[in-house]
Amino acid sequence: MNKPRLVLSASPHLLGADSTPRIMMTVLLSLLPVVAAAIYTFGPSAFLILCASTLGALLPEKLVGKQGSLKDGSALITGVLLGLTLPPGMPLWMAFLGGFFGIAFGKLIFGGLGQNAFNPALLGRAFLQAAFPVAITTWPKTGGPWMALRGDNFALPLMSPQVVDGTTGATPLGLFKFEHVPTSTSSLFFGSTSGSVGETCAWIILLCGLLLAWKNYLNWRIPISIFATTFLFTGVLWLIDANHYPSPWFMLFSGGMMLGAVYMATDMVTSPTTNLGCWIFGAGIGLLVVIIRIWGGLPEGMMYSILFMNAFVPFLNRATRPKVFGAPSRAELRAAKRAQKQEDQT
Amino acid sequence: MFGKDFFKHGVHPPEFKELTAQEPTRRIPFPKEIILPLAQHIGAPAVPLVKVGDRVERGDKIADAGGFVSVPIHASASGVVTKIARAPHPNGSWSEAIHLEVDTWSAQEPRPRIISNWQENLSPKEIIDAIQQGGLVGMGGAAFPTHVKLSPPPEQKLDLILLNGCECEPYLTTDHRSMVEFPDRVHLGTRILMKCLGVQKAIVGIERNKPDAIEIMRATVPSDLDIEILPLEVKYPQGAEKMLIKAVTNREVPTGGLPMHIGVVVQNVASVATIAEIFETGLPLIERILTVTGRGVRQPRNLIVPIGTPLEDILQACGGFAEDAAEVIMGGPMMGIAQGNLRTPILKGTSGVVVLTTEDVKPKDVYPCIRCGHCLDACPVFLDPQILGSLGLHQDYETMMEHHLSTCMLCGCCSYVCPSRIPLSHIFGVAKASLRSQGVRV
Amino acid sequence: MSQADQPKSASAASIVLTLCFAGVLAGLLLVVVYQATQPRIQAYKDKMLKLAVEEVLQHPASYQTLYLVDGKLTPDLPAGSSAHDFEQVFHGFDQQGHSLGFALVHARAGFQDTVRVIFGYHPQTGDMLGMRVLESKETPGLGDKIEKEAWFGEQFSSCTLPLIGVKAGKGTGDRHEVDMITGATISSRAVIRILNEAFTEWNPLLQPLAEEEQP
Amino acid sequence: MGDLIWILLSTMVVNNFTLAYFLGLCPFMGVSGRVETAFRMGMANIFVLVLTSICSWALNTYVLDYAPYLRLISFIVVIASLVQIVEMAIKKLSPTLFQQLGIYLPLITTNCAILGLAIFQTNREYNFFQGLFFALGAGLGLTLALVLMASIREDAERAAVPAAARGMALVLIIAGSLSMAFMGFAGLGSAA
Amino acid sequence: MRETTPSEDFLRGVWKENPVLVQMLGLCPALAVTNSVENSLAMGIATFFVLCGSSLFVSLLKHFIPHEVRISTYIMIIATFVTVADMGLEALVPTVHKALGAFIALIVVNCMILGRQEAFASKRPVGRSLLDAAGSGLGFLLALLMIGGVREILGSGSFLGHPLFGPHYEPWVIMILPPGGFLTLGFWLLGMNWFRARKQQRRVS
Repeated sequence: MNKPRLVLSASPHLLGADSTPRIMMTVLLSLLPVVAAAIYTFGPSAFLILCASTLGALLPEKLVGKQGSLKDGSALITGVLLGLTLPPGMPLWMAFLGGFFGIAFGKLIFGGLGQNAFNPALLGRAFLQAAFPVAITTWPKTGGPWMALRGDNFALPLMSPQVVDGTTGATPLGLFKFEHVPTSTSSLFFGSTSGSVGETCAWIILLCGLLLAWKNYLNWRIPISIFATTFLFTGVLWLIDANHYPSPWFMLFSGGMMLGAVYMATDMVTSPTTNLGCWIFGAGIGLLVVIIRIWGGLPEGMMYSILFMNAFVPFLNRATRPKVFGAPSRAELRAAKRAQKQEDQT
Repeated sequence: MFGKDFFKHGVHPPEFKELTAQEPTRRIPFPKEIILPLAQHIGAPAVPLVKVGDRVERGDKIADAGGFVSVPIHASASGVVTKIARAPHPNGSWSEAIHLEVDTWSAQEPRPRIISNWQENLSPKEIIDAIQQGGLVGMGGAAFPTHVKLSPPPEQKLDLILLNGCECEPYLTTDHRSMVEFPDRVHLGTRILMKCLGVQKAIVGIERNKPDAIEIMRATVPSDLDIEILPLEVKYPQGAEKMLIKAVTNREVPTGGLPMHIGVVVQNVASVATIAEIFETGLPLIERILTVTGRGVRQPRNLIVPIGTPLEDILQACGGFAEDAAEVIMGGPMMGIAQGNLRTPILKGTSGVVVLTTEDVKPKDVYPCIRCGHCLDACPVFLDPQILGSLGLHQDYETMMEHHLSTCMLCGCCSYVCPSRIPLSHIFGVAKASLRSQGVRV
Repeated sequence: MSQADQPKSASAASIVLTLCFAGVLAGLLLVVVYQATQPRIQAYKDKMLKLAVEEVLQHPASYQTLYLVDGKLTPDLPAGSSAHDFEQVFHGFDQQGHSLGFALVHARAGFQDTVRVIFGYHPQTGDMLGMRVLESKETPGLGDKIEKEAWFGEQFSSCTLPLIGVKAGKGTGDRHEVDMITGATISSRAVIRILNEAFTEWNPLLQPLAEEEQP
Repeated sequence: MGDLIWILLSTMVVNNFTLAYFLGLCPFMGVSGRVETAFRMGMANIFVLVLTSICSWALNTYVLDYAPYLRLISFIVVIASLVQIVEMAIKKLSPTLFQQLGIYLPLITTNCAILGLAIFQTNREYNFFQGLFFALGAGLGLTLALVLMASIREDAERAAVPAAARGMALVLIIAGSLSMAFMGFAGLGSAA
Repeated sequence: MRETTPSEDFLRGVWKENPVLVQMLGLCPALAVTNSVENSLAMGIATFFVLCGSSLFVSLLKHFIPHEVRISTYIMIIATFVTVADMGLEALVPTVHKALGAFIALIVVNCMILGRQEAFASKRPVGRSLLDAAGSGLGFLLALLMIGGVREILGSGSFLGHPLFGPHYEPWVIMILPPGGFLTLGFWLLGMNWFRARKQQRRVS
């Protein structure tokens, strides 16, 4: 009998088909329609911003990341996601800086993929929000020729953008918060409003999210609990005073809610590992978004809510670990303790 | 009292059972040499009763139980003891074994040892002794001496015999064939168990992917016995004792406890069939049904092989290796152990031989953990393999114990689902071995 | 530290004595420094307040400090109390002794922390004379423009209370409108709200005093 | 009441003592290795902060009006003796609580959050209840920051942190990120 | 304890055992007031003054202070000097005093100062104690300037109030906000660790 060279590997000898690069690539592919919609809406500016933030994210990964860590595609996703959250008219150097900061200080400092505590794309954006509060809230007007730039993309590095008055618009959330002008849900849903590069077209993001959830590449509990909490909380407020508070549909489809709930909050590394944890995590984000949007100083709170809840993830993971099979339940433990105490007393 | 037909979590790997599910069992020619390791079961190894040069007949006891948690070993063929020396053991080590040179022209007729009229003549105690003397161990893979499971402490009340016909490991069809071909033996074995334990109720749990087995078993249930055939969800590791109990009765075996502590005795269907054989034919456990399968073997088959047959002869009987065969596994692909030596013998607890191809074993890149949580969703005992894995990589075994490492049964679900291909169950195995060497019970 | 280094245990009396001595010494030193610095500090504080009051009342010839005592504004403090126990209003007069208006200090939560504002206005017309942010911790480069950008403060001198905020350049020329700072809407609104709140709170008290001539 | 709640929330998240005012950094850096310890430290801090608030309010109202230059000395003396008394009282009343909190109490004396509270409370001329809510908010904020930091650090301990970032550098950058995350609450209560 | 030379006493605190960058002491003022070079300078000098003053007094009085109450006495001495510094700053440079706010008073709980008293001034002669205090104070000032420098240059585009990059510079506002403090110090530590590791590697190879 012929005897082949035998392999000796550890069990299990059968592995599932999913792999980390495959997950990353699928997420990236699912982002393509979102990117396409962004370019359709905002023209070349959107494309430039996405390129700049992606380059910014790839550079530190290439310089100091582990050998071959570019291959897993995670830095690429961070870059694209960051680009999608920025206003299209922002100077490119800022987008680049955001990507660089997000990866260098949000991810590599923790040891690279899988180790970071905060979503690197959002951390990059939070950095930009804190560093350049004006540039990141300067939104272009909708409409106009497709080829035109939507702002001063080509401002020199470290220099301020030259904003021409009259070309700036306002996001639906900003309009609501500061001028109390609501935007119709249909224009939010189909993306004809002003806003960040990739956040205006709700239905495309939702579809891509459904695809990812079906592939089990995102934990559907997170977006569902975010949506449910936001909807219920706003709904209650809206029923109390419909003139003062926005409608729950408006809340759900405006701003970065869709992009954040589908792509940011579900980042595997920075969301809880337990399902119960995911429910709480999502509910926390939903609550915070409503609180910040309605009572806070900023019109949009998605980014901060997710970052804030990111910080709770290690804690949630610990607190929501399921009861191990065969171990006594909490109630049983309590009963045992009580019995012990009684025994001690007698 | 009864739960659902499934437990929570677990995985569903591709089954590959179609390769052998319809293959009837067949005998193979006796090999030239039979190797019988003294430690074929959990517990103390057996003590040899023969010396080099002794002639033994098929079915003779050649080694006696080394204690209560131990069973004798019987010659699985007539022949001459050539040596008692170290031989490759399926667990990867070398261990003491009795080597038999098989008589070429022997009829291999066993000496009759029929236990007549056991129903009237034997007390439960005597039945259990007979089972021990028959060398019986769990044949599903764990090889736990059967009589130990049947000897609960006197104050423990048992109310259910649970027959494990799940066979959740992919590829394997051993139990499947036992049930299809020998349903009466399974029922007879159940009858014996019920008598000796004084339990009135038995349930046979069978995964739904074996409809023929379910049907045949149902059709053959003796009218005077309360045996229920329960179809179960197809899910790995449905056949793990604790999972099966949870699925059928919704009871949880407490950490560190045994099924008997919650009133249940679980037996593999093949073991039960062998119990019947002991009392029916008088033959001890000297042969077993074995699935030889995988795309790396030319003719996947279900065989009846003498215990101690080397792998080589078994593969020979199945047409040998295919062109691209690459890995030989004893047991199922999820928990089985890869073999490097083809002289390794089949043991009482070996439920199958799976030969994988180069394609199946292609090395895969390992990536950092991305905390996707899939392992938590897969772990049937609700551990946090993600934390355990990272602790294991830092060799922080003590903290691993705090995270219930001892509950882990190395089923491999976490490794199976891990998209980063982190060998989690291997890490846990190493941790357990290291802790055990320090005398920690895990 | 080795045992030999350890000073031998001191008696309770010496401990108390040392502490008392140190306390007295410290107290003495502090009193001296306090006496030396206090006049300058107080003078600076008064000067800053005076400057602010004069600015928001558009340089009155003189002004008078009124204290809110038991719901009434009086220029005299009750005996045995100090000035900072009461809320204060500054009443400005021109050279002829005619009332110009009142200056008020009011504070409220801003974007980061409390924003404290002083402003002057005429209680009958509601016309404002001036506004200045005394204290704020708003975002540098954005919210702090309410304090740092001159035009923001200056525009108030041509406004009439109560105010409404409008986007810069979108106003209709109404005297109730205030241009907000682009990107710092919250901080701008905080200022506007402070002024409106102070207006509703104080106007009933100030209205009757508006005709008063300089005593 | 709204005023009090604003003080509480503002001190807890908007102007978090640790992440925005840099007060109590010593325990934040030193005692944030384990969640359990961090939590207990936070609890001990809340307790002492509330007591300090009451004491400094009393001092300000009844004593220091006449000698403002003694403010700092009297605060620090009062805090030190307060901690001492609390320690003794707990030891006497509840030995188990003492076991849990005992070692953290002396550490609190040199914690600038306590003195900071007293000084801020004085500068802002808070009355008794405002001071109480201020202390409560400060303590809760401190505990929140501590526990979050500790849980993130526990995870980071097993991460492959690059050698140059190990230790305080990483802790500071996590703190910076946390501080950024807390910035989202700015303006809370100012818009409505 | 090994005998040290006077220059060692002085230099140790400046760099090798820098209170902020190495010993991580006095972080509260090092981060809270370093949003501009001017504030850093003022805080550094105030701390320097308090440290030298209290070291001088502690060293002078060390034989009269009973061991049991030494900490309370030190704190009292420190608090006195801080109050003096506080009032002095308010009288002389009121704008700086306003910018530093409560953090001047908080010098009292700067563990660095108490640490120097306990570790050095209470055991050594007056001159040495002063040298040690001056070294540590200088090190503290240096660290504050390093942090304040980065924060002002990036955060306002200026140094000591002088614009560096022209009128079109876009300031990184975050640097003068609280996160900027944490990030800047973290960045300095990161750089120093990296540099040290590289130096060590060179020495090995």
